Amino acid sequence: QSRAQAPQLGTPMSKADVAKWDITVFPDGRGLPSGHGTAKEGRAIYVQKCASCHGDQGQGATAEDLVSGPMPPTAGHPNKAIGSYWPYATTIFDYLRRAMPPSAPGSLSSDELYALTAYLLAANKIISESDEMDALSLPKVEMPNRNGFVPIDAKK
Amino acid sequence: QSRAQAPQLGTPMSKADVAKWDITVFPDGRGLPSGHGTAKEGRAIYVQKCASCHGDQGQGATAEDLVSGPMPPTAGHPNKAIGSYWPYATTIFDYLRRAMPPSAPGSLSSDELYALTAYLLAANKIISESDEMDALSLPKVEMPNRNGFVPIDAKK
Amino acid sequence: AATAEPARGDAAKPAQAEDFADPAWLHRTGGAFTSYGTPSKYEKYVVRNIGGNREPAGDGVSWTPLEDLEGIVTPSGLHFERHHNGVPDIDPKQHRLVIHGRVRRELMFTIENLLRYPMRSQFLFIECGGNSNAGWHEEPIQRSVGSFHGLVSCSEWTGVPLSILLDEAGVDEGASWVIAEGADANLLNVSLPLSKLMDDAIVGLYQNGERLRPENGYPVRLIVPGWEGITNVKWLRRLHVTDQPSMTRNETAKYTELLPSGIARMFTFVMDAKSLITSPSHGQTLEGPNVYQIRGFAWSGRGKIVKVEVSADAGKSWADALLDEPVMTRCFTRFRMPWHWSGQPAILKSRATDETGYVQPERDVLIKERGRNGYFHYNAIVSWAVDEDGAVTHVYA
Amino acid sequence: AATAEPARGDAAKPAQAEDFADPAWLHRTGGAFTSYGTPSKYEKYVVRNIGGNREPAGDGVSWTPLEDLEGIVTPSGLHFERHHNGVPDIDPKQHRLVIHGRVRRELMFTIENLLRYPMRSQFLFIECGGNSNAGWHEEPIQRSVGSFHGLVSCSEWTGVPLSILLDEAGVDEGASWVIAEGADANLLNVSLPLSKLMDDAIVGLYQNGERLRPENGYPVRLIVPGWEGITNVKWLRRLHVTDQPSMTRNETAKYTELLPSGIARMFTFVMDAKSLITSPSHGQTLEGPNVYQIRGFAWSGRGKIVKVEVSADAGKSWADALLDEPVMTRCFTRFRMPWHWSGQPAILKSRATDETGYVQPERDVLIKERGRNGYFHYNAIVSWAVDEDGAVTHVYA
Ligand code: HEC
Ligand code: HEC
Ligand SMILES: [Ca+2]
Ligand SMILES: [Ca+2]
Ligand SMILES: [Ca+2]
Ligand SMILES: [Ca+2]
Ligand SMILES: [Ca+2]
Ligand SMILES: [Ca+2]
Ligand SMILES: [Co+2]
Ligand SMILES: [Co+2]
Repeated sequence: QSRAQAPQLGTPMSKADVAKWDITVFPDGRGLPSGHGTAKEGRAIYVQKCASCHGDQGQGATAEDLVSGPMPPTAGHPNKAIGSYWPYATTIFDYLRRAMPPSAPGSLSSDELYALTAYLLAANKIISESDEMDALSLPKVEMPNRNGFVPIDAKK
Repeated sequence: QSRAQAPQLGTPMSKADVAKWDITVFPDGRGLPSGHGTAKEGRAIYVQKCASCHGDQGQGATAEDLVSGPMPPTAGHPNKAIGSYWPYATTIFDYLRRAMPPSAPGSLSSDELYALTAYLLAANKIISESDEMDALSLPKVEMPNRNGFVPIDAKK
Repeated sequence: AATAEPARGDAAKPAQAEDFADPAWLHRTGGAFTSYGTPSKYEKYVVRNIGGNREPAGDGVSWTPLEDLEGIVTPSGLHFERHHNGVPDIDPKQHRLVIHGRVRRELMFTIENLLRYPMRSQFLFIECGGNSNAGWHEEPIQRSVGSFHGLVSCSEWTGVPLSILLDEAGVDEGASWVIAEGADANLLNVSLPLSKLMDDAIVGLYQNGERLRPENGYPVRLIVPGWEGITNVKWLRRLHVTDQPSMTRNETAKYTELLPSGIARMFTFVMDAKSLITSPSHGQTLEGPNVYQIRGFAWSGRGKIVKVEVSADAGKSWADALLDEPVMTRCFTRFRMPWHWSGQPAILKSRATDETGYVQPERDVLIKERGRNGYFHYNAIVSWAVDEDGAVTHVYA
Repeated sequence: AATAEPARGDAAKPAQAEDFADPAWLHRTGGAFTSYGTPSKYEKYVVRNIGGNREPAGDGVSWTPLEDLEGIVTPSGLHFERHHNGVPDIDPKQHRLVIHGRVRRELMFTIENLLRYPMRSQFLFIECGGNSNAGWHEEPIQRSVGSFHGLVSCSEWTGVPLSILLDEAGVDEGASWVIAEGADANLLNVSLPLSKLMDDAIVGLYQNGERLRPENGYPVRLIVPGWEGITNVKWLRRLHVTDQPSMTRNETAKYTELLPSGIARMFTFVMDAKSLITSPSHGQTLEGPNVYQIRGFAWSGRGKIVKVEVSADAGKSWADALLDEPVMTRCFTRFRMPWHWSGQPAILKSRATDETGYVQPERDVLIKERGRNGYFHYNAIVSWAVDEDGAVTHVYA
């Protein structure tokens, strides 16, 4: 079945059209929006919108823990949370923008998202309380488990 | 998959057990129960229990016709009813016992079934009004279209 | 990505404002988990079409909406129905299957016991012997393909090979027929040659993975691969092993085909090869000249489909369609064919050939052979006319 | 009928009075025709088992009741569910599929348009990457096979080969990955190698003959044959053609398998060969010494199943099971094996081999290789112990 057998019904999109759809964020920061936030700002939002499910310290409650305990991935019962397991900081921003909080996904502004991301990174002791996260700084954050993965069925 | 691989869970039945299940009627009359009836007796039952759907003369109403018109099977619009199409008289008895009337199948006694069968045969001018139908006489009825069939995917 | 540039379809329009709506479902928790799922509410018009002579209720048919379906499996909820007196509400604990007559041991089986027997699964179509009978009409009926030909469906059936149960009963030398009886309010009965039943019949317990649906014979149905629907006795309760047919109403007065000679074909069991184009089909409209995929399916009661040809010029020329895998015996086979519609009137046909070499006949050939009073076993080539506006109708051509 | 006489099963009891009841359903018109059928009320316990971490509602799973099913098709109403934030109630008229990024033409498709494209149908399993994860537990979980391994189901999927749409968009030379996104309240996203998507992915529109069910991606789902469930993105809305993965949460934090070395396997897409005995299985009871048919199914994300072996002595000896036709690539394959149970304790296992030569591993081998913190991709041989009373439980053996 080749393209010549297809009816070619796709509607062409302009760059402006595409921009309304394209929310991909890459590890190198491509796709991150403007805006900024710090852990301090993030804490206030976290307490209000997140703590009820993830615990007041991110230790987990009905939903899972967001702050890694002392155990590295080699421990007997390793803690696969942000600090110990996640390879890229941009993933936090991307995931929160799509999915959190579950009752109102997509409701957080870019500033709020940067702030919450900063809060989770700081809670995991990866950045400091005052580090400001934005489209430039976030991709530069070196995650502890950055090199903890080996690809199996596809090469990067 | 042979029988040796089967768990053999069938419950053996005695002849008396089987008799409670076996209601097959063959064209030669095997399987017909005792009892008897005439067209005259049948007409009364017919009017009461059948005419509403099949017409007061068996000409058909909401349900199909039970009395063949003048047309033989070779006619332009042949009438495939009892007189012109059905090869065996025993089939009438068997079918009525199973299926008619639709609101109470199985409710007719053997006498009623013989009487209704006689009525339908007489209405189709195959037997006379006074011929009594029973396990011996019914299979002897020669149906007009007895030899009107050719077997295709199986031999008799 | 350096291939030649085909012209883009006319229907490719610039993006509209509504294409960028931010749908509500992205922003709130969706629907709950369900114990047993159902189709989308937006598909509620995809239903069996209940029809036929339903006086009284309980005697009639419902058609599978073939035009709305794809692939070869018919969802069980849309499998066609033919009942003679409604769907019995059978308690499986009370149901029994009895095998008696010319056997060494007359046996009774509970459903619980049958479920412990060796089973096998097979994808098979079931087609009513009366399917497509509007094809005999003088004028081409103007109905959707499902409401015209939808008394055929295809499922994966699983159950006990009947030969295992017959072997347990120990069939006598002289036996040659088996009378099968259902537990409906009709005690529907048909006579079947023992050889076929020993060969490949299944005592069906599962349909498309789960236990049979009530309207398809729950708790147990006789499956007779490739043979007309009436022989696939639903609600199976009794198998009488014997030496002759009992000449039941449904093998004499019905399901026989009167020929022009005045003689009627009897014991017409095998459903001959047939095919249908489901898209484009009656009632649909082509939206302008473009490439279309002609889609449909074929089946044969005699074995595998080996070829489906498609014509867009009323049968003057034919080309082989692509057959989707798997191609299985006595099962639907999907065919597909790219077709460039120029915008001119066209007549589409499909023609199936099975592994016995049997070729689906043109309508005039079938009518010449059978006359027009056979009623059952209509399997002629179907023709759809496409007019210059793209409207599709049923024609004789 | 002159074969040797095998001993009759112990369970064959003389007929009882209740065997001759004259059931009411023979004597009154049965139930009505229905537009869309449902299972018998006597089968109402055959349901998806809703479970997993459902705090909040919308994030969890429901398991297919594998022990209640037969054949290879999973009824769509019982196909397993894994949702991250519920089932979106999508109006197909409002839904769009966008292909953009490293392509010559960035394109948007309506569902109506997609339905006009060439399609193909294929029977394929979909298995959640987290299926069977209780297998990693120290102690064997005591649950039905469905509530343990039921995050796998098998359907006939029909849709547009994705390569056709990618060709229309015109993929750039430098492109190597595609990020797929769903229209749920999670905008779920995963990165997939372009080569696989060009090879055999389907933009799925139909499941088991009818349009997709809402919980399985209505109106459109990405079908990635043989790859873990999460890659078969439901409610597909966007395909971003690019040169690298975007390292989404579901390909980093989840659906990766941490090894004892501290390194985690990433981009583990292919579901390795696996098999399950569904009967006898945990929670069932054999009713006395007799012949039983050991039944189950096998599948592999790498191709066809070529062999399923069964052991009744905890793996000391193995015999080849019979495979039901058809045996299809990346699809369930039913296996069957007659087994005479003597009444002594026994341990049953099944072991699948696929066409690449890959053999399903024993649990200790898998754990040696992967450790016990991988969580995903558990495919070890499953062992059921039958005790002298016929009771079946899950064991590690
Ligand atoms: C109503 C409960 C609830 C609330 C409120 C909530 N979450 Fe979550 N969160 C969840 C659940 C459940 C998951 C797992 C979802 C899944 O697996 O699909 C999750 C997952 C996450 C994850 C991914 C964890 C991992 O290891 O993969 C992050 C990060 C997260 N939430 C952050 C937040 C933030 C930040 C907020 C507030 C803006 C928030 N959550 C509010 C329930 C909640
Ligand atoms: C409520 C309507 C109704 C009543 C009352 C009724 N019938 Fe019928 N009858 C039907 C229908 C409908 C059929 C066709 C059933 C089918 O095809 O499965 C039928 C079929 C028949 C047939 C077979 C006709 C053929 O050509 O195949 C006979 C004979 C018959 N009925 C006789 C009777 C007799 C005798 C009675 C009374 C005892 C009776 N019917 C009462 C509706 C009725
Ligand atoms: Ca965690
Ligand atoms: Ca008639
Ligand atoms: Ca319809
Ligand atoms: Ca016939
Ligand atoms: Ca169950
Ligand atoms: Ca993975
Ligand atoms: Co939005
Ligand atoms: Co009775």
